[in-house]
Amino acid sequence: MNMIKQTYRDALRDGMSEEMRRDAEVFLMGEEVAEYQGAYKCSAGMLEEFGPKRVIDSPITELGFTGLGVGAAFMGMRPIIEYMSWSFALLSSDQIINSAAKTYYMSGGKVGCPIVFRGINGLGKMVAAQHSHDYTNMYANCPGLKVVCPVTPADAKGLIKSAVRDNAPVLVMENERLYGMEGDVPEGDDVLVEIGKARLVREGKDITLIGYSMSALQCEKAAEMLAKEGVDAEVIDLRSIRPLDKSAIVKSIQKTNRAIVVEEGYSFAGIAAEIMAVISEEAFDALDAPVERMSLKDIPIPYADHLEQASIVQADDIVKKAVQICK
Amino acid sequence: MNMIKQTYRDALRDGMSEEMRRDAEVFLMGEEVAEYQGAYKCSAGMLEEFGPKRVIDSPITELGFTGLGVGAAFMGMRPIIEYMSWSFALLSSDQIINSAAKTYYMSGGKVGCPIVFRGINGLGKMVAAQHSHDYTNMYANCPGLKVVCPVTPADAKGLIKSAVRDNAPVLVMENERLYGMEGDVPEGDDVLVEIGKARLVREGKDITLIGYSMSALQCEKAAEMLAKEGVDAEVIDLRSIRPLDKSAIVKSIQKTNRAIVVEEGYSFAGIAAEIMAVISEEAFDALDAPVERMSLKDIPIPYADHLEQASIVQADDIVKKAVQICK
Amino acid sequence: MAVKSAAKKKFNLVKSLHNQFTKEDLLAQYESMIQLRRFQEKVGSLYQQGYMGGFCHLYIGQEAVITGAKAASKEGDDFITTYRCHAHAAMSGISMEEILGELMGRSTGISKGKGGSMHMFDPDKHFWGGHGIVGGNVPLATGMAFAAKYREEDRVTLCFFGDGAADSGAMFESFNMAALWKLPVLYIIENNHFSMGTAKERHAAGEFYKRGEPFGIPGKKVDGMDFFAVYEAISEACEYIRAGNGPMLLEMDTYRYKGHSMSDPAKYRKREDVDGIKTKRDPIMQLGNVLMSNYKVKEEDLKALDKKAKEAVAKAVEIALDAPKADMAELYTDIIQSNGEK
Amino acid sequence: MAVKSAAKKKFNLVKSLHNQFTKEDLLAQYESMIQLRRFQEKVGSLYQQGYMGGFCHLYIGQEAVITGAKAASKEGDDFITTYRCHAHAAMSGISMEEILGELMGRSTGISKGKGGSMHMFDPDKHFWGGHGIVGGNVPLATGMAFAAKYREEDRVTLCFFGDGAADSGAMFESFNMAALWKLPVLYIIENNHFSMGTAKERHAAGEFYKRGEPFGIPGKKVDGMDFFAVYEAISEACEYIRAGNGPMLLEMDTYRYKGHSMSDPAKYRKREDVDGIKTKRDPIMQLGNVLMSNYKVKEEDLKALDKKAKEAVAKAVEIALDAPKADMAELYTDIIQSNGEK
Ligand SMILES: Cc1ncc(C[n+]2csc(CCOP(=O)(O)OP(=O)(O)O)c2C)c(N)n1
Ligand SMILES: Cc1ncc(C[n+]2csc(CCOP(=O)(O)OP(=O)(O)O)c2C)c(N)n1
Ligand SMILES: [Mg+2]
Ligand SMILES: [Mg+2]
Repeated sequence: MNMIKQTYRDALRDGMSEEMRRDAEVFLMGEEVAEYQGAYKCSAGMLEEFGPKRVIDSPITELGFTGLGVGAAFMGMRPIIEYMSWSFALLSSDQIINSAAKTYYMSGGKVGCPIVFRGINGLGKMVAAQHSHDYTNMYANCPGLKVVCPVTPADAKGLIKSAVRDNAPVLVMENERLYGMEGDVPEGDDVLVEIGKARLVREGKDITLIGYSMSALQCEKAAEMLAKEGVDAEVIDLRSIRPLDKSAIVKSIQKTNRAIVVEEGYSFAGIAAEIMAVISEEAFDALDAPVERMSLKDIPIPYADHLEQASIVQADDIVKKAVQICK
Repeated sequence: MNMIKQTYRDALRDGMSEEMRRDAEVFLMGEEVAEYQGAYKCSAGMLEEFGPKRVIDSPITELGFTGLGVGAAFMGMRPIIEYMSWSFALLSSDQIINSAAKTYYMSGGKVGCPIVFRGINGLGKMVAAQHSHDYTNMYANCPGLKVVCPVTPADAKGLIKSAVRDNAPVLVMENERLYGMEGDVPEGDDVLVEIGKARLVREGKDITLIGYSMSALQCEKAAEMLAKEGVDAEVIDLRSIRPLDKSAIVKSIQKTNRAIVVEEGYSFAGIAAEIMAVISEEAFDALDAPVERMSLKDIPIPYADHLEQASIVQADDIVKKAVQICK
Repeated sequence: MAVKSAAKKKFNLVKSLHNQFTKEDLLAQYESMIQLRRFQEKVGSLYQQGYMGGFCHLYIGQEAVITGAKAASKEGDDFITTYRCHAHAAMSGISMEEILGELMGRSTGISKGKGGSMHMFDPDKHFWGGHGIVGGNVPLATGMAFAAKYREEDRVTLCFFGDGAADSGAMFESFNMAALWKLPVLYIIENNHFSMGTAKERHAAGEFYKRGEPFGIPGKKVDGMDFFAVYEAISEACEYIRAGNGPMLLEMDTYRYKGHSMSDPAKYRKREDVDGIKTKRDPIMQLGNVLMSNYKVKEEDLKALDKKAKEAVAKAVEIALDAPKADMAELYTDIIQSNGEK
Repeated sequence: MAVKSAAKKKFNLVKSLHNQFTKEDLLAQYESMIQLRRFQEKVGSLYQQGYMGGFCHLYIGQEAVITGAKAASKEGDDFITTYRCHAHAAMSGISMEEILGELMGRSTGISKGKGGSMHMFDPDKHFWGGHGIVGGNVPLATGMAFAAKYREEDRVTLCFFGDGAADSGAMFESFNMAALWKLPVLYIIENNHFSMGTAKERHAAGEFYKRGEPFGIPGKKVDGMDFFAVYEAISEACEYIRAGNGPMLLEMDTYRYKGHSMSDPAKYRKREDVDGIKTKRDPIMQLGNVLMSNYKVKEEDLKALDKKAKEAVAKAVEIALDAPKADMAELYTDIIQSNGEK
C-alpha cells in the first residue's frame, strides 16, 4: 500500500472529509469546527469544501447539540459530533447514554443511531483538573456504544472512517498531544481499520505491555528501553476499547506469561482493571506473575508542569516495573 | 445497643432528620422531596418538621439544582441533594465531577464541598433501560468523591449520617427495591457507620462472595443455600465503594482462597473488575482459583419482567458457580 | 384515527371553526378521543390487576391535544413525545394490540416487550417515541427537524413535552439552535399544571409560552381542552413553520385527571379541582356538545361511538392477552445495529 | 484596588455621574484599570516567553466591567467568574504575586500551583473562582446566593460569564430557580461578542439581556466599556436585589482585544474592528478623558499612574520569579477535605 506521512490531525480531517464526500448524509457539528477550522484545527479546510450546511459551528451547548445529532441519527443521518473535549461532553452524557446507546434496544430494533462522537480526552498540557480526565471507562461500560482510541495517524483515519460507516454510535477518544504527531498513513479512500481489533505494536516474548491512547505510546517507548536491558517486551495498543479484542490479549499472555497494563486514566474501575479481569478470566493459568496495572495518580490533575508530569506513568516507571516482574 | 425495627426508607429519613436537627446548615433539596413527601416517600414528614426553607422541591433541572447545591456547599452549607434516580443525575454529572470533586484540589484546599448526593441507583422493577443503570463505577472512579451503597436499614441510617457530617462530597447510591425492606436499626442520634469500611455479612471458610447494594443481598441468599450444599461461604458487603475497604477483602481471601464478585451493574470496567484487580494486586498468592465475576447482562435492561429477571445475577447462579469453584 | 379532510382555511376565531368541518370528520375526531379515553382507562385497570408493571403514565384528560395535533398536521410530519406516550402512539397509527402487547411484555409488543410503557416507536408511522428522561426528547426533536431541513423535506417535527420539562436546560439549548438555524420544529408544552406532584407555580417562574421569546420564537397559549382551539393553533403554527420561518412554541393549557403515574394517589390537589375541570372543560364532552348543537348529532349517536370504542378496546385486550410472552432470545438482539442492516 | 467611598445616590443619566465621585476615588479607579491592563499585558508576554503553559485567557479591553462592579458592590458581596479570571481575582484583592505565582506553578501561587490560570479562589476575599466549564459557574453562583438568603445575610452574589455561556442550559435552569426563590444574585453577561471564535450572531438567537424575561427577571443592556455606565447599572441592580426582589440580569456590551486564549490568533475578525474599539471605546481612555475634562487631571498625572502600575507589575513579577516551584508533596494534599478541618 502506498503511504503518505501525515499528522494525526490531518489524518482525522482526511478521514472525515473522505466519508463526507462519499455520503451526503454525513455532517460535522461542534464548537468552532467551521470558521475557526476546529479548536485544534482538526477540520481545517472542511468548511471551505463542504459549506456551512455540512460543517456547522454550534453554540456551547453540549447537551443540546448532542441530542440534536442523536435525533438526526434516528432519522438515518450520520452526524459527526465534535466535542472540544470529552470533559465538556459530561454535560451531554445523558444523551449519549440514555438516548444514543439505549434507543435501538428499547425500540426493539426500530430506531437506529449511526452517529460518531469525537474529541480530545484525557490529559493535555497544563490544563488542570477540569480539563484533564480520561472518560474512556465510563462510556465503555455501557452496552449499545462502541469506543475507540486511535493512537497513530493511520488508526485515526482508519477508525474515524469505520466509525462514520458503523451503524452503532461510536465514540472516538483522541488526545491533544497526539494531534501534531506524524506517521505513515495508507493512501486510498477505502482503507478502514476494523473496530474491535487491537494493534500489535511490537512483538516480544518476555512480558506484554498493554496500553491505549497515550499510554500505548509510553509502553512502546518503554519496550525500546527494555530491549537494551535485555527484556523483550510485546506491546499491545488496545485501540478499540469496546468491543475489546480479548483474543489479542489472551494470545499475547499465553506467549509472555506476564503483563503490565498502563493507563493515563484513574485506576478505580478503569480500563486496566477490566483488562486484569479479562486476563484472570481467560488466561489465569498462563500467568507466571500477577498482572500489574500502572495508572494515573489518583488525584485531580494539577496545573504545574512538574506536578502534572508526576501524575502520569512515565516510560521509566514502566521499565522499572517490567524489569522487576521479569527477573 | 437498643434496636428498633425499621424500613430502609424510614431509616434514611430518620438519619437525614437527625442531622438536620443537629445542624441548621443542612437542607434537603430535590424533586418532590417536600409536599409529595419524596417520590419514594423517603422524606415523609420532613417538610412538616423542617418547613419549606429546609426541605425544598426543585424543578426538574438536575444540572441546575446540583450546581446550586455545590455552590451552597462551597459557602460551607451542608446540602443533601436528592435525585429521583441516578439515571437522571447523569444530567448533573458535570457539576458532580467538575465542580464538587475537583474544586477543593484546584483551589489548593481553599474551597471545600461538604455535600451529599443521594437517590436510587441500578435496577428497579420493570422500568426499562433508561431507568435501570448502575452508575457506581462511574463516580467511584473519580478522586475527590466518596461513594457508598448501603444495603441494610442500619447502614442506610448510619451512612447517610456520616455522609452529612463528612467534609467531602459523598454519593449515596440507594435502590428502590431496598426501600421497603426492614431491619434492626440501633437507636441513638450519634450512631454512625464509618465510610470506608466493608460489612462482614457472614463468616465462612470455603469461598468469599463479594457484593454491594442488591448484589450483596443475592450473595447472602446464595450463602444460605450453599450452606445446605456443604459450602461455607463468607459474604462481604462492600458498602463503601470509594474509599474501598481493601483490607477486609484481602483478609477474607487469605482465609478462603477463593472469591466470586457479584454486581448488578455492567461488567466492563465495573466494580467487580476493580475488586478482581485489587485481589490480584494484594492477594494473588492466596488464590487457589481465579476470582470470578458475575455481572448484569451486557444489554440495555428490558422492560418485561421475565426478560428483566434474566438480566440479573440470581442467587441460584451464584450457588452453581460457587459449587463449581469449590469442588 | 385521523381526519380525512379538514377545512383548510385560516381561522381567527375558534368558534367559527365549529362549522368548518364535515360532520363525518368531526365524528371521527370524537371517536378518536373517546377511544383514547376508554383505552387508557382499560390500561389503568389492567395495570391494577397486575398485568403490567413499572411506570405507567395515563393521558386521560389531555386527549384534545394529540387529536387536534394529528388533525392539524400533515401526513409525513414527525411526532415525538415523552414517557406519557400511549395516546401519541395510538394516534400515530400504532394499534392498541401492539401497545397493550408492549405493556404486558408480549412478543407482539411494539418494542418486543423491551421498551414498556415509556418507550414505543414506529418510524414508518413517523412516531419517534416515547422517551423517559424529562427534557430529553426536546433536543432529539430539534435534530429530527434539522434532518428534515438538511434533506429539504417538507416535514414538521411536532415535539410534545410537559410543563416540568419546560424548565429543562435541554429545552432552552434547543430553542437557541432551532431559532438560529430556523428549524422546522413545533414545540408543544402540554401544561397539565403539574410536574409530577409539583404545581406549576412552585416549579416554574413566569409563563411557558413566553419561554421562546428571548430567541425570537413566537409563542402562544392555547386552550388544550378544546379540540378546535388546538386544531387552529397547530394549523397556523405548522403553516408558519412550513413557510420557512423557523420554530414555534405552543403552550397547551390542559389537565390530567389521574395521578402522575399509576403509583401516584395525587394527594397534592383537591378532588374538587379535578371534578371542576371534568365537568366544565372535558375535551370529549366539549366536542360532543358542538356535535350535538351544530351538527344535529344525537346523544345516542355519541353513546354508540362510545360503545364501539369500548368494544374495540375489549377486542384489542383479547388479542393482546392471547399473544405469547416476549421471546427470551430477544434479550440479546437489538443491542448494536449491525453494519449489514439498512 | 478598591474604591474608598463612592457617591451613593441614585443616578439616572450616566453623564451626571461623571461629577459625583471625588477626584481621588476616580483616580483610584483609573489606577485599578491601568494596573489590570499592564498586568495582563505582562502575563501575555511572560506566557509567550514560556514562563507558563496551558490555557491563558486575558481580559484586556474588558476592564471597566470588573472595576465598575467592584466599585458598585458592597464589601462582603460574593464574586464568581469563569476561566477568564485574573482581573476578577486581582480586583478581589488577590495580589499579583499570588496570581503570577499560580500561573508559573510556584508554591506561592494562590492555588499552590494546582489550579493554574483558570482556577483561582479566595473565599476570605469573597472570590469564588475561576471555573473552567462554560456555564458551570452560573448554578454555583445561584447556590451561593441561596446560602446567603438561607442564612439571612446581606450578601449579593455577582456572577460573571461570557456571551457563549449565556446559551447554556445551566444558565436557564439557574434563572428559573433564582426567580422562583427570589435569590440575591446578579447575573452579569460579559458580552465580548465572541464565544471563542464564533461571533454572537452565529451562536445566539435574540438579545442576551432579554433571556431572563420569561422568568420575570429584569434585564438591561449596559455599555461595558464605560466605567460609569457599569457603575450605575450595577449599583441599581444591587439595590434592587438587596431589597429582596430576586435576581437581575445585566448584559455588558464589551470587547476583548486579544485572542480568546493565548493560542488564538483571532483570525475570525478584522483588525480594523478591534482598532476601532480601541481608539473609540477603550475603557481606560474614556475614564481618563473624564478625569481630564471634569476633574482637571493632567495627562502627566495619568502617565504617572501608568508608570506606577508598570512598576508594581514589574515588582510582582520579580517576587513571583523568586518563589520556589510548587512543592511535590502538594501532589497528594487537598484531594479530600478531612473531617477534622473547619
Ligand atoms: C431528568 C429527569 N428527572 C426526573 C425524572 C422523573 N420524572 C418523570 S416524569 C416527571 C414529571 C414530569 O412532569 P411534566 O414535564 O410536567 O410532564 P407530565 O408528566 O405532566 O406529562 C418526573 C419528575 C425523569 N424522568 N427525568
Ligand atoms: C462546557 C464547555 N464547552 C466548551 C468549553 C471550551 N471553551 C472554553 S471558553 C469557550 C468560549 C466561551 O465564550 P464566552 O462564554 O463568550 O466567554 P469569553 O471566553 O468570551 O469570556 C469555549 C468554547 C468549555 N470550557 N466548557
Ligand atoms: Mg405536567
Ligand atoms: Mg465571549
